[in-house]
Order: sequence, then C-alpha cells, then structure tokens
Amino acid sequence: MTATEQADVSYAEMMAIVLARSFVDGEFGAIGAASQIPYAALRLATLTRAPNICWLSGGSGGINPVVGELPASSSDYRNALTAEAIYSLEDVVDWETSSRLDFACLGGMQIDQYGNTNMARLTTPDGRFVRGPGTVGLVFMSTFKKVYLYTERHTTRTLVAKVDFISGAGHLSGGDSRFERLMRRATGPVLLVTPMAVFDFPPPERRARLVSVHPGHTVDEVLANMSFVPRMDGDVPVTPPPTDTELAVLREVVDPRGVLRRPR
Amino acid sequence: MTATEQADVSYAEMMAIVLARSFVDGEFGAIGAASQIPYAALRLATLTRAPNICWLSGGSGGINPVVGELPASSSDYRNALTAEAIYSLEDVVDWETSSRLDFACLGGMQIDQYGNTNMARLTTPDGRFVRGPGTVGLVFMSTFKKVYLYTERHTTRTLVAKVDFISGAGHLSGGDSRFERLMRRATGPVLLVTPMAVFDFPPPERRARLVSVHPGHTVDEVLANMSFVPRMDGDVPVTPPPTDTELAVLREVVDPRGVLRRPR
Amino acid sequence: MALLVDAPKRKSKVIPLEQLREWVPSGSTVGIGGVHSQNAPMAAVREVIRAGTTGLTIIPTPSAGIAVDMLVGAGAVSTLHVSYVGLEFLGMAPNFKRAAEEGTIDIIEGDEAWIVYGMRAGAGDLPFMPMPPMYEGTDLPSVNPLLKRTLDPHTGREVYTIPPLKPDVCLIHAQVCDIYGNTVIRGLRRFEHVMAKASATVVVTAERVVDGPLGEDPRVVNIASPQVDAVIEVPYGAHPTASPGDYLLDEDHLRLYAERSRAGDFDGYRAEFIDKPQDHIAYLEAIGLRRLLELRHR
Amino acid sequence: MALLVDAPKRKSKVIPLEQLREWVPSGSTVGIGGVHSQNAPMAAVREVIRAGTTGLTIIPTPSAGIAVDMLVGAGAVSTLHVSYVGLEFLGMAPNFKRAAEEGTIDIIEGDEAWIVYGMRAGAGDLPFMPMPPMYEGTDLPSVNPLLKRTLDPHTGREVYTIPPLKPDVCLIHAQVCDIYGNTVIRGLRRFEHVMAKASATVVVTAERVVDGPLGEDPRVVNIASPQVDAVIEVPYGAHPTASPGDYLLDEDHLRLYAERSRAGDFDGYRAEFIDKPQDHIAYLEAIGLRRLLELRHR
Repeated sequence: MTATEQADVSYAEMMAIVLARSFVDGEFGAIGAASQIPYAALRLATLTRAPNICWLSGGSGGINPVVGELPASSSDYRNALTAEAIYSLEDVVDWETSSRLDFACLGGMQIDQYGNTNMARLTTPDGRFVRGPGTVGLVFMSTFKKVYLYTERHTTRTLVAKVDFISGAGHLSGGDSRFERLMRRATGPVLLVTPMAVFDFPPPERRARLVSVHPGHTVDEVLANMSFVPRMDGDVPVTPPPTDTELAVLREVVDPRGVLRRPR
Repeated sequence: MTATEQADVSYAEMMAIVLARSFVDGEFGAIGAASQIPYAALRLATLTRAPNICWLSGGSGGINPVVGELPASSSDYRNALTAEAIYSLEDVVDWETSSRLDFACLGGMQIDQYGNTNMARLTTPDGRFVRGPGTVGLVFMSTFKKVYLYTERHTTRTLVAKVDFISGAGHLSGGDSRFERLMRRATGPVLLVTPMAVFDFPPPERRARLVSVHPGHTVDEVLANMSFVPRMDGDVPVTPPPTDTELAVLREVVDPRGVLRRPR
Repeated sequence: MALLVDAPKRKSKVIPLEQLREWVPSGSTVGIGGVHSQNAPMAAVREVIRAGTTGLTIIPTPSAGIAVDMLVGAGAVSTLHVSYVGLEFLGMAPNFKRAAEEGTIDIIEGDEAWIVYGMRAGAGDLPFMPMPPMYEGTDLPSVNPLLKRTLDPHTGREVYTIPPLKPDVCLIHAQVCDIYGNTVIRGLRRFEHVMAKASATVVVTAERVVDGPLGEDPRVVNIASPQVDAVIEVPYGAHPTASPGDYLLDEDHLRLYAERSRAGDFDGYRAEFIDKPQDHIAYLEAIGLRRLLELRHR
Repeated sequence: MALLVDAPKRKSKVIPLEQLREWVPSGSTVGIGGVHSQNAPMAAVREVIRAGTTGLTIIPTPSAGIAVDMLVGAGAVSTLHVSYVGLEFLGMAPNFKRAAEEGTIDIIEGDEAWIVYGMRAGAGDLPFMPMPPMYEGTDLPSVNPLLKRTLDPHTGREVYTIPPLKPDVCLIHAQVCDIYGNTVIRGLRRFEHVMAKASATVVVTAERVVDGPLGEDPRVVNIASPQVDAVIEVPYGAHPTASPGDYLLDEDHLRLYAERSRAGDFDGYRAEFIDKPQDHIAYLEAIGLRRLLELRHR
C-alpha cells in the first residue's frame, strides 16, 4: 500500500479492520444499535477470513445480513430482509444469559482500565450529574464468553481509571475479582479498540495493556488522551496497516458509499 | 325434530351440542389433543351463537381454524394452514399460567365428584398399578378461568368418588378448599358432560350435581354407571334435544363426514 | 350458507384514534413497542399527549427512542423503566436526559434483561424471574432495589431476581392487522407478542386495517386476535420513525425534534406538531405530503 | 467477485445418518421434537436404536408419541420425563405403559409446564423457574421431588419451582433446512427453538437439505444456523408420523406398531422395521414405495 492510500485510511476503517482480524472463525456474536464499525468488521471478517461466524444485527432481528452498503442503524429493515433467519428478542436474551454468544462488540460512555463500562450515569469532575442512555445489553458483559470493547472517543472523559457506575462488568477491580462474582465461562473484555490504539487485558492483572498504536498516531498522543496509564510491555508497535485485500473488500463490498470515511 | 332424527343423534353429537351451548361468547379457550367433540363444539358455537370466541387447536398451533371437516387430531396440519394465526407453545403456556385462557375443555382417565382429574397413574380395585399417558395440560386446571370437563366413558372406572392422583385440580375436597390453595380468578370445573348426562359443580359444596340426562337415557342408568352418587335437586330434566339448526350446522358444516356418528 | 345467514357476526375492534385516551388514563402503566426509530407508535403517543395525560409509568422495549422522549417532554411521565432511551445514531434523547438530570421523573434503572425477563415473567404471571450470575458484576442492584435476591432451591445459592412487569395497556405499531386484531409487524425481532401477553390490554395502531383475510402466512402473525383489545388505523402512524416496508425514518424531522428539544424549545415543537394539528391527518399535513412520499422505500 | 475468489468458504454441517450415533452416546440426555404424530424424528430414533444405545434420559416435547415409545421398547431409555406419552387417538403408548408399570424405566412425573418452563429455564440457563399457584392443587409434588419450593422475595410467599432442563443433544425433524442448519418446521406451534436453545447440541433431520438459499421468508425459519450442529437429509424421515406438507401420518403402520407392541411382539416389529433394514432407504423399501406415495397430501 502506498503512503497516500495509507494516509487515506479513516480511523473508523482502521478500527473495523482491527476488529475484523480479531474475530475467531466459527464463533457466534452480537453487535448493538448504532454499530457501523463492528457491523463493517463482521462483514469484512466473514467475507475474507472467518466465513463461519454467525452474528446478530441488533434490533433488526436479522442473522448474517448481507446489505450492499453500511446501514446507519443495525435496526435498518434491510438487515431483516437480507437475513438468513429472524431471531426474537427472547432468543437474544436467552443466548446472552446462557453464554451461547461467544462474543459481543460493545462500547460505553465510560470505559475503565479493567474494561468495566458505563452507559447509565456519571458525575463530571465539576460535580454535575450526567444521565446516559442506559445499560441495555451491557449487563450481558457478565455472560458473553468474551467482549470486544470499542469506542470512537479516545478521550480522557471516556477512557477513565474507574467508571462512575458499572453497567457492564469488565474485570471489575482486576485480577480474578471478576470470577469471584461471575461464571468462568464468561471471560470478560479481551480487546479495546479506539481511533488511536489497541489494548488488551492480559492476566494476571487483567488491566488494559497498550498493544499497538495505529499508523499516524504516537504513544504519547494515546496516553495524553486517556485518564489512566495502561500497562506497556517494552516498545509499543504500530498496528499493522490495512492490507490491500482488507481495504479493497471494505471499500468495494462492505462500505461502497464510504460511510466509514466520512467525518463522524 | 322427528323421533327418527332424534334417535339418530349420536352421543358424541349430543356432547358437542351441549358444550356448544355452554360456551360464553367473547371468551378465549383451548382444547387438547384427541378432541373431536370440543373441536366440533367450538366450531358449532362460533358459527351459530358465539362468533367472538377465540380458541386454540392443540398441537397444531392454529387459532380459530376452519377446516371443512372434523380432523382426527387437533394437531392436524390443516388446522395450521387454515388458522388466523399460529401461536407458539410458550404463548399457550403463558396464557395458561396467567389465567388469560377463559376456558379449556379437558378430560381424564379418572374424574371425581369434585371435578379433580387424573391422567397419570392409578391402582385398580384388584391392586394393579396402571400407568396413564401423563398430566400434560391438566396441571393448568389450576389456572384456567374455568374448565369444561368431558369424557366419552361414562363408567364406574372413569367417574370415581376420588381420583387416585390429582393431575388437574378440580374443587379438591369441595367447598372452598380449592381457593385455599389456588387463585380465585381460576374458578375450576363448571360442567361435566358425558355420553349420558350433564353435571355442574354448584357452590357451596362444589360437588357434581346431575343437571340433566340426555334423551334416551335414564337417571338410573346414569347412576348405575358411576362410582359416586351426584347431588340431585328434585326431578332431573332431560337435556334439551338438538335444535334443527344445531344439528344441521353440525352435520352440514362442521362434520360433513359424520365422524361423530361413527362407532367410537 | 343459508343456514347461517342469521348467525351473529364477529365484532370489529376498530376504534378511532380519538378514543385512545379512554384506554390510557392518567396514572396508568404503559408498555410501548418499537425498536429504536422503527415502529414507534407515534400517532398514539401524540394523541396521549394531546389528551393531557399525566402520571404515566412507562415500560418501553429495551431500545426506546423518540416515543418515550416525547412523552417525557410533554410531562406525561412520572416513572420510567430505563434500558436504553436515546436517538441511536442521532444522539441522546434530550427530554429524557433533562428530566433525569433535573430529577423530574423517577427512573427505574434497568437494562435489556430487566425489560425482557420482566415482561416474560409478566407474560406468564410468574412471581419473578431468577437470573444466572450477572447483576453481581454490576452496580445496578445498588440503584434498583427491586432487584431482590432469593434462594436457588437446588444449590442453596442466592440469586438475583427480576420482578414481573405488567403494563395496564400496551401501545404497539404494526404494518397491518385485521379488524379483530391479528397483527403483523415487519422489520423487527419479535418481542411485542411478549409485551402483549404481559399487558392487561393492548391497543394496536396499524398502517392498514383490513376487514377480511390478512392475506399473510399465519406463521408471521406476531400478535393473535385474542391478545388485542382495540385497533386503530393510522397511515404514517409511526412517523417520524420508520414503518418497515412502508416508509423510512424521517431523519430530518428527528434532527429537528432533537435540536429544538436540546435548545429548550420542546414546547414550541409540541405546539407546532402535536397541539396545533388537532388530529392525525392534520399532523401529516403539517409534515407535508411531499415529505411523506419522499420517505417511501425506494 | 474476483477479490473474494480465494476467501475461505462456509462449512456445511451435513452428516450421514450413520454418524448420528456419535452425537447420541449411551447415557446422554436427549430432547426429542415433534407433536403427537407430527414431525417425530423417527429415522433418527431408528438409527439410535440400531446403534444399540442405552441408558438415555429422554425429555420430549409435552405431547410425545411413538418416538419415545419405540426408544423405550428398544431398551434405550433409563429415565423419561413424562408430560404426555401416548398415541393420541390410537390409544396408550404400549411400550411406555408396560415399562412404567413394570418399573423398568425411571419416570420423572411432569406435565406441560414442567417441559415448557423447564426448557425455557434451560434456554436462558436460568437457575430455575418459579410458578404461580398451580402445583399446590395437584399431587405432582408428592411424586416429583424436583418440584422444589423457594421464597418469592416480593411477597415472602413460598412458590414451587421447575428446574432447568438441558439436554445434551436435541433431535428435531424439519421439512427443510440449509446446509448450515437454518431450519423450517411446518405445521406445529413453535417450541423446537426453545428446546434447541436449552440443548448443548442440536441435530436436525430434514426432508430436504438445500445447498443454497432456503427460499423462505426469514421470519418462518424456526431454528437459526448458530443453534444447529449437524444436519441429516432423510426423505420420509418422520414416517410413520407426518411431515406436514409432505406426507400424512401412516395410520395403518401406527396401528400395526401399537398392536404388535401391545401383543408383546415389539421385538418382532423391531427386527422387521429397525434392525433388518440396515439403513433408512432399506426401511423405506420395507414400507414400500406404493404406501409412501399414498401418504402424500392429497
């Protein structure tokens, strides 16, 4: 890939590509509502390297939809029309509580160093109470076999040392604290993808570790825009840039209208 | 109706007609599996006098089916094909436990003087253990708003003083005993229809009362073929014979093949 | 058949939209269907607001949006079960956010399981719904005292439970139903049938109400007639949300709603689009035929 | 698309019937689909018997028939959850009745709620399912010690509970599925999807398995592919029960089965129709093409 093409890769495309590489073939997963990035990642992964993934497109009820572009909402009717099957909301919740879902892609208005998430309520540094939209499916972070966290806001407000309210259980206070309260089969967050970087949550501490920094960003920039210092093991590499195939499939098949390249 | 026509009425037709007269318009009901008599009764009632009844045709999943004849099984596929809507088994059970179902038509291998029923297990007078097919939906006699009992076997074995095992809760030991254990909104058996007679379960005792004897049968015959003496209030009248309309709709529309007139 | 000409006929459940107020009195508990900006019963919501209804407890689907936000903005809501209330890709629900932050409504802090298993318990009138280990990892029990614990009789372990949710009335928007209430909802994962089972009464608003056969495979009928108490025909009744297969969501109008609400002018929006148009047709005229036709699926 | 020619392809889940024995080892807990004499997975049942499987715990749908009776007759069953086991309008299930009366199988005395709510708890891996007052009026708790009580934390009242039912494998017959397991079952109230969710693995036998689009409205797909582990194509695989839309139940054969079983000659029936025909096609030959074609819907 040329430097020009590389510079042309939007953060949303980069995030979709990182997620697409992370998914394990044959697994069964779910995404939330306004989820263009994981939606694109799942389409990219199933088309290129993991054809046996099955995934649920949020409120539409559609499994494995094949819409010819990237809908603004995973509830878009075209997801239902092009799906293999329609599930009910009871199906989703059963699959969630029973840990049948191998993974989910989730975010939050706060995400902390142990991967706990908050979508419900917080208090700003100046003491103002802020209402979030609500916990919705984050409660099932307790039961999904694993969770890919992502956020489009790599900021000190979003990436915090400790969430004000645990909507979704990450590794709680780290170490084995999660497994003292929840079932072992649900292993918690495995990855956090932001517009600048990738983190994981390795044992024994299960605290966010900076795995790589996306092309065009620096470790200093990553650290300056978050409210905790992640673990770093030696030199932090650059996130491998998109391959030609990844970018071509993403742009020609998954997102031909370039939704992920628009200002967001 | 002429005496000839009258003599021609089978017991199954008579039972269907008695049940059809008993249903209350606008109610929501259910029948079990091999249920030709209540099936015919519901078709007859909705066609002639109670068009707002909605009813569930057993295992077929069909609501208000309009098959042009009387299927041997309420699970018959034609019930699904001609239904207004297909319900799920979860729907039925929800409607059952929540007492949304105003009525059900149920039977049993034993039915006792308080309308308790048994389909699970009994011991014969000579001490032999007899296995029945199982309790299935009789458990919901606890929650149906009311129950129409029926049996095609008016015998001392079926109509007993006390069931060996309560699969379905009737009025238990009579009086208010049922309501000491179950919710008042589920009022228990209101009627018992047999090939020979009709019984109800009036308070305060809620013990079977002989309401009428079908044309062609006598009180003595009724009593000789059951193992308990029902309450009788003075002279027991004859069950009003089928009207011309009842018999015509039953034979021309509901059961044109005369299934209910065959030896059973 | 000559035999049956005099037989009584089955009753229609169709009512005019204006009668909805009798079904949703002030103080009642109301279930609301729809997912995000799809299939929200907006004509019904506007009618409830027009009627001056107050003191409602709202239990929406787990992914609620403008229907709930508008009721909150209009002061119709006293208590709200929150799983998610927002405008999805258009941001926070402004009136909900303000009311929650100012404390003018009571929030029952829930989540997807709260609504779905709560309605599931309501559907069967089960006393409660016990959960596998899940809330133990979250802060929800600290703010929701209705998440009570009981003993698992098999393990002796304490488990969290969700109480049954049982709306007095449930408002559901559908694409088509018959005059008896057999209802087809397109474009969503099925949940409205569970809400209907949990609710004492159900009112369906539909794009089309047919007096005759639905013409649909009975397997795709989401809600069966015995579950439906009243039916209201309201073309474009989900506007500005989408009615799948009929019209898309009206993104411009949703943005207009959000911006005016955020700017503190919900009352102006309400005057223009709810109170001034005295009925549903007048509302549609305020939106404009040109715009309505633009929203049809292409 | 040239771009994707080298991309890996999705795997088929199709297996031959003979491999079913690997999915249903002796001693496993087996869920069985179908309602009365509709959609029983009979080819699968015959194969399980042919394999000499023993010690199964069977949890059928609430209205079970010949599939369960045949497994009991063949000595494959050690424990049976009973809601209803019978031949409906053809009378009692003879082998079940004999085994139950002679005490050669363990009976878990259940009912429709036991199976449905038990599977529902299994589907969500909920710890148990609490019931409204219902068992209190029956004798079921006196013979089923698994109907344990716990406290309703809202009322302090004791309530009966049903434990989660979780088969190791579920056998389901369908009309059509694709090679990935998306499954359409006709003619029944939906329940098999709940059983599938409750089961660790699911094997679907289907009249037709298509390698390509199902050609069905996705709303009528009963069981979605992620729920299905293996798929077996068996034309007339539900015989002698019905496959709705394909063929009727074979009343003559059901009567023959019942009469020979009642007369104590299940072994003769088994030799003729299960062991001697070494595979499914040989079984169909034993029934005869003329008979099979007579059973098609007219």
